[in-house]
Amino acid sequence: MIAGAPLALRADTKPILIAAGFVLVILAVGTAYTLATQGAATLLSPAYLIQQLQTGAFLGLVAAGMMLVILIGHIDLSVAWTLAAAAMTATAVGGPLALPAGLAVGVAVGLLNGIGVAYLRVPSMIFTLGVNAVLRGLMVAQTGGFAPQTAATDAMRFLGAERIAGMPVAVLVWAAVSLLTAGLLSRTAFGKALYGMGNSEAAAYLSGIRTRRVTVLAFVLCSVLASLAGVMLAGYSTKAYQGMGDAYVLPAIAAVVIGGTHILGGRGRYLGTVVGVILIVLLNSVLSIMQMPEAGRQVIYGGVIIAMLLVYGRGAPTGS
Amino acid sequence: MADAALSTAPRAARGGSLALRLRQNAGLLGAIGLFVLFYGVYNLYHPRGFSQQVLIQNANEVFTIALVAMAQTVPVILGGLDLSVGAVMTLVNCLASHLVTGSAGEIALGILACLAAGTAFGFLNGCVVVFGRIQPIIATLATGAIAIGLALFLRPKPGGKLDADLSWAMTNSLGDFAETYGLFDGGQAPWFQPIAGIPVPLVLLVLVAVCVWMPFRRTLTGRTVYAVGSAEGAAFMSGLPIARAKLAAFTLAGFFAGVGGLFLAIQTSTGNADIPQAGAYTLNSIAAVVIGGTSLLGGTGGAVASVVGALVLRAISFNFRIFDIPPLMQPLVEGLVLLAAVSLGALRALRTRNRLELFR
Amino acid sequence: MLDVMQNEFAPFLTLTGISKRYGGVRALDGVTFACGRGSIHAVLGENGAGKSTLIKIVSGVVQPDEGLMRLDGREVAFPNPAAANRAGVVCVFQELSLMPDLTVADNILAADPPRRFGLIDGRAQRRRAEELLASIGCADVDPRLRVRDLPLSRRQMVEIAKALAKKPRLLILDEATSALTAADVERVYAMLRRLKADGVAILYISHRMHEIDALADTLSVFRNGRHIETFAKGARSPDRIVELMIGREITAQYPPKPLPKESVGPPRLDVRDLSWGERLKGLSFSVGAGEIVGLGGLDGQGQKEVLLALFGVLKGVGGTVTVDGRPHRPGSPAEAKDGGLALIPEDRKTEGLMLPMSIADNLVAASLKPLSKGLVIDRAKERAAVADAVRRLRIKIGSAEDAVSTLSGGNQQKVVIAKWLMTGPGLILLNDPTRGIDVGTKQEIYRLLRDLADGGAAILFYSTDYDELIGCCDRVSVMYDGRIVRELEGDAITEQAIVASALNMNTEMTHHG
Amino acid sequence: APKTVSGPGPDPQCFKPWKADTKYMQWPKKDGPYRVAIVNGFVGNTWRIQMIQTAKAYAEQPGMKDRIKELKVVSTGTDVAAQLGAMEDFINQGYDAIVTIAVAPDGFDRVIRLADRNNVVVVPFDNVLDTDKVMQVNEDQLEIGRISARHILKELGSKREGKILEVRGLPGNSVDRDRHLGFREVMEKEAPKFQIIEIVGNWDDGTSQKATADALAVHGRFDAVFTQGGSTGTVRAMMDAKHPFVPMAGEAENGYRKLIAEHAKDGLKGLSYGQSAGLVAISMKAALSALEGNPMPQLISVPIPVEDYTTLKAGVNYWPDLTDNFFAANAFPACGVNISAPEIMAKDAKNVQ
Ligand SMILES: Nc1ncnc2c1ncn2[C@@H]1O[C@H](COP(=O)(O)OP(=O)(O)OP(=O)(O)O)[C@@H](O)[C@H]1O
Ligand SMILES: Nc1ncnc2c1ncn2[C@@H]1O[C@H](COP(=O)(O)OP(=O)(O)OP(=O)(O)O)[C@@H](O)[C@H]1O
Ligand SMILES: O[C@@H]1[C@@H](O)[C@H](O)OC[C@H]1O
Ligand SMILES: [Mg+2]
Ligand SMILES: [Mg+2]
Repeated sequence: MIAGAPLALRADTKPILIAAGFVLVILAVGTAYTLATQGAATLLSPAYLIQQLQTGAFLGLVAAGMMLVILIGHIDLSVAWTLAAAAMTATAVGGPLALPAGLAVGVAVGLLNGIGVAYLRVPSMIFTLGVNAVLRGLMVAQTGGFAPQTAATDAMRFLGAERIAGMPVAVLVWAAVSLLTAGLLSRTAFGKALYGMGNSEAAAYLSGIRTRRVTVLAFVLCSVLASLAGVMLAGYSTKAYQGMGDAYVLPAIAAVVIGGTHILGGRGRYLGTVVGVILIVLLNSVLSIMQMPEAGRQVIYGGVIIAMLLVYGRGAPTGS
Repeated sequence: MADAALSTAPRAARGGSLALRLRQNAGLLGAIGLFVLFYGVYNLYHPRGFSQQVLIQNANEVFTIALVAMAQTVPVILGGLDLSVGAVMTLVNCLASHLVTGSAGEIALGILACLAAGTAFGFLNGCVVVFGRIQPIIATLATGAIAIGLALFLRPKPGGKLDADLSWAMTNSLGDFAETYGLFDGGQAPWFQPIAGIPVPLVLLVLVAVCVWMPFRRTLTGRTVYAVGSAEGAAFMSGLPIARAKLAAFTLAGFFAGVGGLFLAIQTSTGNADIPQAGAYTLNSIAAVVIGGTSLLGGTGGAVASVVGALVLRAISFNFRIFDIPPLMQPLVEGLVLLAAVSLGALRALRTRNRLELFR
Repeated sequence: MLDVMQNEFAPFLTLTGISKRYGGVRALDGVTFACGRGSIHAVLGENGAGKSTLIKIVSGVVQPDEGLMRLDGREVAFPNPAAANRAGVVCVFQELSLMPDLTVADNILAADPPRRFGLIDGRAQRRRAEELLASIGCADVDPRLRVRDLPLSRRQMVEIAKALAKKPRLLILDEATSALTAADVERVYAMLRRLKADGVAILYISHRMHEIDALADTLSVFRNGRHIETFAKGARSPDRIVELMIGREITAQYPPKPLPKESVGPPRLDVRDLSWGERLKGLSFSVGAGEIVGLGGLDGQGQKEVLLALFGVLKGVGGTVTVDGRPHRPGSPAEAKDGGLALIPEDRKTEGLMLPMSIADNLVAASLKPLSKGLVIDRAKERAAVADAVRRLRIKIGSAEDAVSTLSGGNQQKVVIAKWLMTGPGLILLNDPTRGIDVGTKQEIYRLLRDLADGGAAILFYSTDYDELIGCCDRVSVMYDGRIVRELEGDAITEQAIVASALNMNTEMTHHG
Repeated sequence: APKTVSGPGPDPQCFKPWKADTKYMQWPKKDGPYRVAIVNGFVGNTWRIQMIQTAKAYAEQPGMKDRIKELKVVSTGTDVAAQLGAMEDFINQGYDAIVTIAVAPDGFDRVIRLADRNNVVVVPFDNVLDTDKVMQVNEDQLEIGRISARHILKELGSKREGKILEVRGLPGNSVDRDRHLGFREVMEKEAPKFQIIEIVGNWDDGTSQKATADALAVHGRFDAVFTQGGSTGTVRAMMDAKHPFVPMAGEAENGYRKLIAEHAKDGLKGLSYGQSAGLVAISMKAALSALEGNPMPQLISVPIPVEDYTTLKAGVNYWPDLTDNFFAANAFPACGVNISAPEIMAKDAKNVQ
């Protein structure tokens, strides 16, 4: 879709605006709460907001990759353990090779996923689930067998936890990845191929698009971004640990969809994913600030997603 | 109009009804093969293999995942995915831990209430999808969170106590069931003996499949579920009751998930709003559906096939109790076997000689 | 108003002042129209004239913005197709409405299968489906097969059987025969005439003038969403009808063929012993630069597979193929494209277009690489290419940013063709490219093909429409059962010859029943 | 089935009854060597891996090796049906004892009934069951909460007002519940004026760190912190937010102990309690003792290994050169369980920085 065209813009900008509106509502509710309980609008302080961006950066990276895969009508359920495996490998290797080793895990997993989905044509939902199980098995085996080092290196610390001029490096990385992703989607043949395949893989294939290569590349990018998030998260937490990716899969999918990307592929803008990530991070944070018990959190979390999709889902009948 | 050709005898091409059926159900056959392999090996090497005890134990551990897999199947045939099945199972599990106690009457009412709750939640899912026009996968991602939230309200921590007789009777053989409730001369009636050894959960599983799923499949609504999954636009143009089918599909999913949750409560006598467990059931249900040969794109497959898929999943892990695999290698081996099992479908892709046929 | 209604009965269906707009497009504009019982009423108009919109309104798929609809004298409004079916209005849609994963029988009796105790009676259903199929001379289709496994032409027959199952009082066929071969069309004619005799009202939409000629009692012409005129068959000359439809006169439907070349240069495409499983059994043929070679024969004799094999879609293809003297063994359409090939596929909806995407995106889908500078797409070049394509093929669009799905069928087809012309192909493979295209556009496409050929392209052209093979092609290879059974050239390309070879009869016995 | 008998049993140092009135159980004596199965729940954290490695190492030790014919370990995930199935399977296979970490505190009635019928000794530990029908091994989780509260109050001196952060474990779990209850019990009695802010850390570092960071951003300052698993993450979040070090109680992760050792002088007056993965060894030992026909306490209390900033000793109860994320407390010399954490978690020299 050529950005800047009035019609196309209107159709896929609406969800982004609505999501942004919800972000404001969440901030307002949270602020009302802190005003009432502490007499201060803590949520509006730059420190808090920057902290949220810092937390959001990891989810943002995962969601960016997930979006590429969702656009071609697939899904990657292996990001949880791709993230963890990359982090654990990076810390185990240590030294200057830590980062490349972590990212290499991403490349390897992405290739495996891509080959399974594009060449063997196993449904991505299930193939990546299997790969996730394998990665988990590998990490359990390696933790038990070799007792690897789990401390983050300085480079990982720098990317994950440090700041440049008050801005967390992780946020800067996220911003850079975002710019690249947005450009990739709107300005390159690869981006167009993603949208095309999401709408009709057969038509894209018969148009001479190398659909299998595109699929593999999308999965590789997704895994690499997940592994980048993994090594940075390990830097942020100073260490790698099992299960560090669990909290990123469903939220990443939710962020992508909340931002207006169609879950079955073919439609959506990258900006929406960024807004979706911010929304989810803020929502979680505000609920935890409000000391909402887990039960209430879950209900509200689900309720907000439904409410949002209801607001912009109406009027666009599914199917037909 | 046109009667001339009414009695044209079916031609030779028509023969081979069985062959046709086999061809159209290749995925299911593969799953059955896998199950026979894994379960056969397990029983062969088990010191008490092919015995009633082992069968009962297996039936118990298979029932809930089988039901959740059945639940997943219906929305999948519709062309959607229900990410809330595990959560609904959990919700009903927690509800049952409050309701299924007391006098026989109270227990019966409690069971009904649990089934109704699962069904109702499924219906709500359907409403969100149909009237809210939200893609099923994301709608149920959200309603699943709500279901877990409600489950946590009901059981902030695990607990409750279901009727002990019921637990015992439902998780053993028909003979034990009859003995517990004094039926058929306490299970001693001669005519009863041939079936007395069958595990109750197995009987239940068959009952649900035969009394609920199979008839549903042959209703117009059931067929519409398949039609929508195959081509929603065409189904609409054909004048099929689409909204009704979607509502029914999710409602049925809620019902099946509810049966699963109820059984889990009976089996464990308690309720537990365990979030990771709910997630694991949902993901396993999808794996079971795929292994059973149902396409995630919708339009084909069936709930019985998914039961076989669930059996395969379980039978894989049975073998870890028999063979000496280093404990920390087990997750890896399990992952690899799972990956291999789901990749079996790839054989079709590799055999396909017209690549256009892959795009579906 | 209802100027010429030569029916002794009061009209069965009347529309008064019906309008429908899609965004800025007026698909129908104050249409007033009627059709009577026991008659076949043809609806004519160029692509995008509003024919499909009209019948979608009549059959409850979309609702009119204004206007009144009466059926059998009573005012009606159909909220959905099911309601229309209940009132006896049944439609065979231009875009098929079959469920590919269901069996033929399930499809035919989808909406109202025979039931016992509320459950579908599979056996009764199969019997009923067999009867219906037999009634349109299609008894060779096994009702237990999945529709997915049938060729397009069989699917269209199933679709017709499905319409019959609903016991229509008003039957609408919207280009329902576009993929059928002559023999099937004959059977459908017979069926329609029987229905007509039974008093069924029939609306018939087709771009094939000879079908209209053979069938229709009354003709109505639409243009630009307006009802232009209704008249009895024979009241207007064919040329006049075409003029009414497209607003201009068509002099020659087909561009003149060049004289056969004296010295035959090396062929652009040379195929030796092409084979693929059971479907292609060793074909040899060649296409020279500047030549249009037709592939004829009954549908499903392997013509489609020839095109797919050449385009790199099929695995395990045997034989040798050379393009411009170089061996050609594409492993994918991408590689075929790199070799200068283009394929206009069979089904534009699933194979040709990415329907929800914009017209522009679809047009450039095969040319992304040449339109890029480095990794980045050159916007200006892209826009220019799109504008050029729209102009060149006269695609009727509002904005190039609209979804391609909003175009009429014919214009969608033009988008597919334009997409491939943009790649500047030297060898063009066409799979029934004028299916559903109006006479005016067809003429443009024929001329375009001839121009491309004159410019040095080689064209391999499969069509189910014999007229067009005869009118367009320099040579025609007729296929039967995976083989080429006859090559016709020059004046030898006649309908008789094609039909005879298609049925694999000796030319000597061309006089068939 | 076991009989209820009266104590005392063997080796009271090791098999210490929970309370004075804890009942004793006795199984019919069987001849060894025995087949022992360990049915773990999930394998999702280092603690569980450490536990499995300890079990394997322990079974190889002299005095154990000849008494155990076969040791089988399976992990069933968080799925209760699978765990029940595995236990029942081992009963059917004729195993003599099943040592288990239950995925839920209830729901094992049927398996217990079957085990009793077949004279199989079932020993839940760590995440134990809310029942007195089996022999169980654990540390006193309520007491862990109480010790933590007392430590914090002691370090706060006379301060009895302000805000305290409580980082909880996996919701709905009995270990989490009991530690919380013990903590609150003391706080309410001794210092009711403190406002306690509760967040969920899921027993893992990442989650604890994120939740703590959020709480710090909103609440600004805390006077003390009580954290369950994920302690290292909790402290890291405070350091990242430049929050001053305050008195604290947390678990026994090596990383946490390293931080205490390093920053105690800056105010990180930390206490570190150990839920030991070595519990598995005691449970195995108890199971064998029961099989040999000894009367055993129904609930065996294992002492809580507690250290604080004054008692930490490099190379003894924490290891500055080793990775952060193993649990430092592992051995129970009183029980003859002498497998130290570094021995099983960092046996490879390469892992020492
Ligand atoms: N869903 C839609 N959204 C927007 N415009 C539409 C839509 N459907 C049809 N149109 C427009 O309405 C007009 C009439 O289209 P219609 O499909 O009725 O033409 P038609 O006469 O059937 O043409 P053809 O012979 O090509 O099938 C066209 O300009 C078309 O672009
Ligand atoms: N989507 C697809 N589905 C099935 N087969 C495909 C698909 N795309 C490509 N192929 C086949 O895969 C093979 C290679 O295709 P393609 O060149 O597109 O990708 P590639 O092999 O990764 O690239 P290359 O080999 O040129 O580096 C060919 O046999 C092609 O026909
Ligand atoms: O007891 C807990 C144990 O079950 C878990 O695995 O790790 C943290 C411990 O506190
Ligand atoms: Mg039309
Ligand atoms: Mg290639």
